[in-house]
Amino acid sequence: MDELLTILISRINYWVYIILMMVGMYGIIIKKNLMKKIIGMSILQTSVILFYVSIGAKKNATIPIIEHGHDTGHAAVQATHYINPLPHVLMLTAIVVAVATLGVALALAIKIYKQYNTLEEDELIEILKEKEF
Amino acid sequence: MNIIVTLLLICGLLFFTGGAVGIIRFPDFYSRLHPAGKLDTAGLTITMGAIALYTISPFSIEALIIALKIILIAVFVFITSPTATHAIIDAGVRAGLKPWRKEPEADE
Amino acid sequence: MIWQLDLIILMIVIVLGIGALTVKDLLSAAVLFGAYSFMMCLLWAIMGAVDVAFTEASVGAGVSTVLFVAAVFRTSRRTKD
Amino acid sequence: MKAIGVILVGFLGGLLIYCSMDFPPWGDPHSPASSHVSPYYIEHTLEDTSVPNIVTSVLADYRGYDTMFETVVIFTAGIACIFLLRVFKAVEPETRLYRHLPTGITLRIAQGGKFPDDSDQFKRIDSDWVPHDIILQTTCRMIIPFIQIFALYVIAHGHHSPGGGFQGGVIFGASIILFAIAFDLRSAIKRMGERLTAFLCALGVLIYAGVGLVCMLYGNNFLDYSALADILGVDRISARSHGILMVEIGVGLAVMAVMVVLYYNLASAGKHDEGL
Repeated sequence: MDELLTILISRINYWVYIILMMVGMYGIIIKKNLMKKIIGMSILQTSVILFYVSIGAKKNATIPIIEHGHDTGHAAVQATHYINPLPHVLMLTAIVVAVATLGVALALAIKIYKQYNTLEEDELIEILKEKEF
Repeated sequence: MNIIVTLLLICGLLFFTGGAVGIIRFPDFYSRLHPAGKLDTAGLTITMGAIALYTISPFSIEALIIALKIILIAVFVFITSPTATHAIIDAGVRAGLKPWRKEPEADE
Repeated sequence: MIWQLDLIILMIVIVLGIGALTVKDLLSAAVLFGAYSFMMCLLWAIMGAVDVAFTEASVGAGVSTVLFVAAVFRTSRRTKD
Repeated sequence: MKAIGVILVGFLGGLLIYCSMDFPPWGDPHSPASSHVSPYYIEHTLEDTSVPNIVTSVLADYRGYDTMFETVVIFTAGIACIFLLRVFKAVEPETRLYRHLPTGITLRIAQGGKFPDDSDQFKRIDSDWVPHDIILQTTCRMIIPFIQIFALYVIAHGHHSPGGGFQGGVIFGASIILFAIAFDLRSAIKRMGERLTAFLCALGVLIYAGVGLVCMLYGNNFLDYSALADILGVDRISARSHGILMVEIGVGLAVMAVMVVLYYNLASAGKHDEGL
């Protein structure tokens, strides 16, 4: 039982990010509505970010802000006492870029709705086929 | 001091529980927002007061500053939460939701 | 890094993500996606990534929900699936 | 189609779960991701840049090149949104709603009628959704200055606490979006116009690249802020800390302006007259 619990604790984050990634991919592939596809894309993005942040986590470590006083100077900083900051940096910029690309995706959706008056993928394909012939 | 803090925390959590039960149990939109607006604000104010009290219990200037920041959170929520509830109810009125009556057909 | 709390929030995140994809109303989907982002922010705060959590709280739960609601307001709430 | 999708998703998920068995356990301090370059950052940030928040120092100093081009990506997204949606020729709506302020009467003027000018007598209101809520507006008037001060604090105090240019810029943009929601889009545009936002987008990126260029003019590498020591009159380590602050201000300006541009264009579908 204890071994099972250790395996569960050490792997659960990776499994959850896989489940979330599959949920997002299901939304992108199968849902017909463009807005739902955009939501699925955002879920996939957050799952990747969750993966990156969880590989940087360390046991018995604190947040990556070094404690220091003005008079004590800085004692030797141990790398194992602080969480790995590198994934945080990469993902911090990724989140803000994600919202910018989300804005562009929503702008495209609004443009499509103005042009064809629908957001459903199958109706859009019908309209485009009729135009072609 | 610890006893007072614990009592305040329990009191605040009681308010939160009441709010949650009220949101589930009340029959319609308007009466559901009533516990959400009032009890959550009261519970949060009391809980934040308890945490501020716990922070300054060994008194020092830094602890006082941290406690003031916690009080600021309470003040901010005290202003914004009723406003948000008001805005939601206003949207409900404009969308044409009818308040719940005991016999809906009787007064038609 | 309290793993019990982590597990509970992970469950809530999965439920909210599936809910945001399956609900029939696009406005509800936008609001559920906002709640999903906020739970994600809590998860990162537990893992110690305070900067990422702060960014997600302001970007994911704040601005992107507003953008979704604005886009739904300019298009339609109707969806077939 | 649906069956193929479910099978594909299930197969890929099973494959990934099988592969996840090879990962190091969660929270292992000696995993490969945290054993090569990140110990250097953690141990040397205080003596190199005197910034205690490691995330800020890595973001703006050690990996400043990366962040600069992320800012350029955000800027490009804002410009792309303008090009996609903005309608420059004025399309008159069929009807407009005006409120006569002394009496509180709402007038509906059909197309072809004479539209009154905005004055203290008549005020134009939205036709889809009419925000005239005095409680909401008073609260927003009270709250918004504090939100903006908090955003500036987040940008300036990012060296010692969580925060920085991205977060502060987004919070500042969100305060302007809150103003546009609580009042209406036209009064927000009157205060922060389209030209100003486009200018600030470009200015933010320009500040970032300009700081790097000034460093290069003084004979150092691009974005090596220790060259600023002569201009600022401090030692080389503090100069790097101040250089990080300048760069963060540029990032904050660009992000704030792009958020506002995205909201203006999405909420009015590019017409900039009636918003959410």
